[in-house]
Amino acid sequence: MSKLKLSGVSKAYGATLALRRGDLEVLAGEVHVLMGSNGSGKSTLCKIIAGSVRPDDGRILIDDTPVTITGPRSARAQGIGIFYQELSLAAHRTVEENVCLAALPAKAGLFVDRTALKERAARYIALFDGVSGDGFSADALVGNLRPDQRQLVEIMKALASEAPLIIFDEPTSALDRAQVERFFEILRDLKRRGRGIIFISHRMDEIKAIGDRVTIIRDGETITTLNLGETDAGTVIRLMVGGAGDMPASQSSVPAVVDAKDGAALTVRNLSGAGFRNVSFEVARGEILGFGGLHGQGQSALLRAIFGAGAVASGEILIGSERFDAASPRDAIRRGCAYVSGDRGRDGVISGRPIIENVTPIHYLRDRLMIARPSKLSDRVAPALESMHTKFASLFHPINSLSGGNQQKVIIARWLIDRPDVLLLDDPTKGIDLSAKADLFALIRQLAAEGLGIVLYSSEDAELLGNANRILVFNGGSVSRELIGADRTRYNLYQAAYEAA
Amino acid sequence: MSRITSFLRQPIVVALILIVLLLYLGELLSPGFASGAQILRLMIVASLLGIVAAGQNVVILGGREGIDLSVGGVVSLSAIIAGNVMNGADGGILPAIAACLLAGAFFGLLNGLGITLLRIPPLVMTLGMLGVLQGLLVVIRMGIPSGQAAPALSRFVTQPLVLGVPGIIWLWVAIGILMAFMLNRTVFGHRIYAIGSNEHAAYMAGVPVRLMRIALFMISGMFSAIAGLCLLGYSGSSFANVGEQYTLTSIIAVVFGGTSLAGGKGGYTGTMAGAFLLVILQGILTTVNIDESGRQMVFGATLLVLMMFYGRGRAMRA
Amino acid sequence: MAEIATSPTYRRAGGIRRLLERYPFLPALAIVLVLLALNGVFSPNSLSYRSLTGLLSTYMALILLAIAQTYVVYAGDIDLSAGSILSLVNVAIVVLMERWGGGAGAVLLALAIGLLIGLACGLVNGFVVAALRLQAIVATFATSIFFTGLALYILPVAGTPAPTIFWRTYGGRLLGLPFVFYILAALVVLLTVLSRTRLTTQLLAVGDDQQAAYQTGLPVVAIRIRGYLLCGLFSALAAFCITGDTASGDPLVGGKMTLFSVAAVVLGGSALSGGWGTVVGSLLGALTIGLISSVVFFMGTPSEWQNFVQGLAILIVLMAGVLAGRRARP
Amino acid sequence: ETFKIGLSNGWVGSEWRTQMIDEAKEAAAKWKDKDVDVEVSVQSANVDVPGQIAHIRNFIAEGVNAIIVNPNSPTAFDPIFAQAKEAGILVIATDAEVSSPDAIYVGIDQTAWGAAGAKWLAETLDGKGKVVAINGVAGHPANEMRVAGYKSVFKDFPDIQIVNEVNANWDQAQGQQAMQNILATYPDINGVVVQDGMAAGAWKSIMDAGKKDQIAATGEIRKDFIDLWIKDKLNSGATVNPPGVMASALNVAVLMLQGKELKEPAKAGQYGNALYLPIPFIDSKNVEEAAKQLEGKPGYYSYTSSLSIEEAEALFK
Ligand SMILES: Nc1ncnc2c1ncn2[C@@H]1O[C@H](COP(=O)(O)OP(=O)(O)OP(=O)(O)O)[C@@H](O)[C@H]1O
Ligand SMILES: Nc1ncnc2c1ncn2[C@@H]1O[C@H](COP(=O)(O)OP(=O)(O)OP(=O)(O)O)[C@@H](O)[C@H]1O
Ligand SMILES: [Mg+2]
Ligand SMILES: [Mg+2]
Repeated sequence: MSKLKLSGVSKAYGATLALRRGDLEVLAGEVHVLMGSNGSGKSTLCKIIAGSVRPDDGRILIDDTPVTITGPRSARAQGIGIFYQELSLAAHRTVEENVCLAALPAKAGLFVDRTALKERAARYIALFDGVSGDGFSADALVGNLRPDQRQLVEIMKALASEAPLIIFDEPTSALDRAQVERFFEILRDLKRRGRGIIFISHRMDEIKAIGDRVTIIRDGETITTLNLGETDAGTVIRLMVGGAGDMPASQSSVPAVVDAKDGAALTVRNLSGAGFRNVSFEVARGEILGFGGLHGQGQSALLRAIFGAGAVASGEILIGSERFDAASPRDAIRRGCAYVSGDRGRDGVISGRPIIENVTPIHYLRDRLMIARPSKLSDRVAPALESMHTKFASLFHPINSLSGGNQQKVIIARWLIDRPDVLLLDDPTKGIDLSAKADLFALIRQLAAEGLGIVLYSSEDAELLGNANRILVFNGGSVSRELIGADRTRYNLYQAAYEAA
Repeated sequence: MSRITSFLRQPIVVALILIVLLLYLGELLSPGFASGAQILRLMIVASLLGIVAAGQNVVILGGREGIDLSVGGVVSLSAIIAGNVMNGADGGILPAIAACLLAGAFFGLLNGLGITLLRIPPLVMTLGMLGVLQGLLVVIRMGIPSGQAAPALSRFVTQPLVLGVPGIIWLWVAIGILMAFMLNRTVFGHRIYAIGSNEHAAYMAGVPVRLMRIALFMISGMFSAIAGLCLLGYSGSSFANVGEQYTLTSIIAVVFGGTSLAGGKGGYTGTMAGAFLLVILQGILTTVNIDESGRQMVFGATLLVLMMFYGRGRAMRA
Repeated sequence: MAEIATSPTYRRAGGIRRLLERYPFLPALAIVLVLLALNGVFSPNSLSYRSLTGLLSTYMALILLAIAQTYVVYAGDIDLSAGSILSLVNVAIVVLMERWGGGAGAVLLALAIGLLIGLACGLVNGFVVAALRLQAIVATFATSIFFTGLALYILPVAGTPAPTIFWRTYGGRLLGLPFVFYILAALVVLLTVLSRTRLTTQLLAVGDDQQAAYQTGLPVVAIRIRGYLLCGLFSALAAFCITGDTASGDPLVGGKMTLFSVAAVVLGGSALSGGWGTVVGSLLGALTIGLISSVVFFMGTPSEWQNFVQGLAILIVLMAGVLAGRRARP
Repeated sequence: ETFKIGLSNGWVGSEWRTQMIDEAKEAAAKWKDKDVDVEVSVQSANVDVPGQIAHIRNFIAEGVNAIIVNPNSPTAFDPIFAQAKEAGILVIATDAEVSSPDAIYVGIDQTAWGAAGAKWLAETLDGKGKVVAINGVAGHPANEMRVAGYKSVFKDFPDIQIVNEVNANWDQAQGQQAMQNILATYPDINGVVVQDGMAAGAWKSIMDAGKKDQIAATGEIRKDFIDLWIKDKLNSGATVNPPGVMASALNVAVLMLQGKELKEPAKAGQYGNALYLPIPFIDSKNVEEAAKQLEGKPGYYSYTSSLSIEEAEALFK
């Protein structure tokens, strides 16, 4: 019996066809994985089911009866719960209020029943006992929580819907391993209880671990549905990218240690600041230095601090042999430092503006331009975008008309016009599909080969192991271990991340 | 077909169509309303509003709930300063311009500092500044005689200059061209949009966000100051509270021009049309012979109807 | 897992911060107390029981208007027509009371109709802002012009005395206590009840992130309209108080009060961007505005400087309110 | 003898108000010569009605002997004036009448003010022609009384037609804009009734349109306008609402505090509590004289008159 059945669902935003033909069948008691490259329409499909996007066409059946979903409320009423990729939390409300927000327990129909609310929320909060991290409590304000903790609240909120069908749109992107494990246990339990689950992730290992079947979407079209037990990663990826998709090259060879003979691009000595302490390292020209470890162990804070966007309490930073202490990103950019954040919505995308204006800000600054001549700028911008294989219709279309992955490529392209000396990558592939990742890492290696010093923080072990010449494992704000050469194994990485925890 | 509809949906086009319709309506209701001379006179009034709205426009484009409620106070202050500096003599015009710009920039700077350094929301900061300016006007008027506009300034504002068109309208057109160039073709303009649509991303891309925002409020102060100077030329002598009427109308002109109050979206060309539209509407209402209560109801309702054409928020379900 | 105690954003709330998080109106309370003390220093008489009662009855209207404003600000909206709603209800009830003879029954009936008018205005605002999605600042400015026109139509010129029974009750005493104290007590009860409703939580959630609230499944449009309805309702209550204090109808009486009500909300520590605030703070904010002008006078400020000093004081206190409010929230 | 008098000015938006307060302060200082110490305490702010009620409360708390108020509303002060009277304080309103039986009004009759200008205009136009009116703030009592005043006059001139009435909120620039719009659509008007505060603006539009010789319009009492009037030989007439009214009221207040009684109790006006002061009128015949009084004053200074102490004493028994 199928819980949910979609057929021929489509959605266009103006001229962009976000979803061409979405077909999907989710059974009771299965975890149904959606896979597709950036911009293939997965989130759109999910939002249509959850009622927050209005489809142009198509049929939706729940328990084999055709239904019309008029909005999130109506979707909830018909038994659909959802975890939103970009979360749906109220920052100034408490965790428990957020968990129960969709249906606040009522007294006399008018008042909030605080006792019932606390009880109900406690059930879901308890599910993540032990992995929810420091500072997490029922009455903490969500705005005070870390990104992974917020994602947990969103998960609890989705679970609290107690819906027969729950959608999880990239719920694990900010979680650490322990949290993911716990979440998967919960999913397995839900499965046992006959719930239908839609699950989206770009991480192959997670999909293998939890998925039953997978539906592959390419360019807004459902390609096929496969049994995960009967297929392998290679097949899935080939279907995703359509034809010529082999395993990304970056995963196949492990880079060697780089000689430091060209001199250091970036030197950090005894650096302490908000979120990290006493960190020292050196990045040689041409080297990719990896940062590993669990989430929130100071990696991002450190990168931001080097870039001038976070506070440094003590210690010193050198670019080349020059002392460098950037007071602001502006300062850092002038000195040849680049920073790409995985949180593009917050740190990267200038929404609503043309693609070209999203690429040029660094160029403006480095070249001290006053006047912006589109034709001249186009000549500089287009090659940078092409080197990333960015898909776009025109440089003058708004950046919002691109999918997430292509937006991220635009953000990276802005650093390629005027080459920096040091490139700081802060989990740059969050939410990016495999082929885009491959493009990106090929480029990163090329940049390294051209003599840049690169720091790469990634929450995915495979990315680190496949690209970094050396890996520093972070724990509690400082470096707990350095992995060089043959030490760079998944086992060592895992162990180093957890040893002090 | 869809090209035509999307062309027709542009705020500036909407505003221009509405302007023509309103002029036609005005001519129907009171013959003579749409005569060439009257349109020019309406444009003089519109240019005063439009110049204030130029400053309001950049502040709003700069985002983070950018809004400048102190414009009215700066206009009044500048009119008084200008009147006293020039005191009826043409030779005093240049010093008056300098003094006004300085005063406008100064209060813009104060606004900008409060908003960036103390991170006071612009609405609150500029509302408070309006109160301070109103108080300052009283103090100043007690201490100094209020002066006269220089004849040349009055001529510039009210008498034809080139091609039968008064100088202030040329000034307004020049400001319009300058603003269009600044917003579309300069790095500064692109940075305004950048901080307006995603302040943090702009910061991470090396845009000096604080300086920019302070600059925007200073620009707003300076445009208001220019408007105050022109207003002095328009009315001949300065008097208290001349600028009061511009505070909220300048915001409406910006909105009618298709600029979103959320920032990062819009431009000045639309605002010019919006200012003209608003002035025509007010003009029609003055010439139609109905009770003041009726006038206000019609004005309020018309504003609402016109707003339906512009910058309605996005539906939550796309 | 090792904890990273040094990270400021993820820091657990500490003592003062925790206190502010719970009672965000504490700074406003402190400011009110300081201003009261200053008033007392410069003019001991101004702290007399009689003066304080007077202060309360004069500023009760602004208090209610500030509270009205707070409910829309909760949801991230604003109402620039609150003062005109007050004027409209003021003239409507005064005219009705007079037309119906000014007896107790007439008064009550007129008050009921006044509440309905307030609600109707709130509905109009809610409709244009939430349902038609016009930008709140400009849309409510437009409705304020409309409401003022309506008030002028009902009562073209200020005048028309309110029935004696009405304003004598408001300004008088009941069981030995001034009537405004009962109003204050009733208000406190009403606000407490309202603060426990689902609507308050929902308004705040909408103010936090409208899209998120919608995606969560909250009926956002209906919630915002209810916010405006509450605003209309409290504006009508404010009109009752002003009618009680002035005993007459004046179609322009509320015009200047709107911006003061916004200022009061900010003084009370609420965030204009929505999602965070308290009505008690707004109550204290309204008192602050009243007390500042008294202090400026009692200090012996020369008359031509009074406006400036008052404007400056309000600006400074506004800044203080914002800064303190920010400390309290995430 | 020492008297403490509180002056409350609810609005600071015009120079006229500033001058009103100044003259009242000067009048208070003049009492020194008579060995009476008149201490004035001023509250001057841009406030709403509740704000001005708070002014009165502050005065009561301060323990003044008398309060003189230029009120923001005619009726809103009944309860608070009653309280002031209970506290033994003399309350006088000026410039705008109040309905309170506990206060008296000392000032000009705004209806007569409106009538005087209209009468001048009607006579200047020989009783016929098209006239427009530019009024102040709709709903404001002084405005409505002035409107009633000119209407009652024009009723007696059937050949005078009021083609339009607009409100420009006593704002000079708005008056100018209104006049400009009116001239465009009624090019053939003969006369304009415009209240002071806006007359200079209206005249500016008339002159810009080159119609100063075809149109007669009421004028203003500010020095800069009177200078213009003489220079450009405008066909104008200005009813005077002197800023000295508060000074007059202050003199009356002091005499009342001294326990003197009015010869004729204040019983005029719609509320039966008014003591009307004479209304001077300036037209082209005496405008030079008016200009003489204003010589050396700043441009915003208004032609003024007030009851001197002696003139005020003459009103008392
Ligand atoms: N708000 C929008 N306006 C215009 N186009 C949009 C909008 N949202 C999505 N799209 C278009 O729809 C397509 C699908 O977007 P969606 O976010 O569903 O993709 P996705 O599969 O989740 O990809 P990603 O992995 O990048 O998140 C994108 O290519 C984009 O061009
Ligand atoms: N006004 C402008 N608008 C847009 N881009 C510009 C502008 N001026 C310069 N650039 C950018 O700078 C690059 C180099 O500009 P230009 O053609 O002046 O180079 P050049 O004079 O040869 O180099 P250099 O700046 O080293 O002297 C151009 O390719 C263009 O991207
Ligand atoms: Mg997605
Ligand atoms: Mg996506």
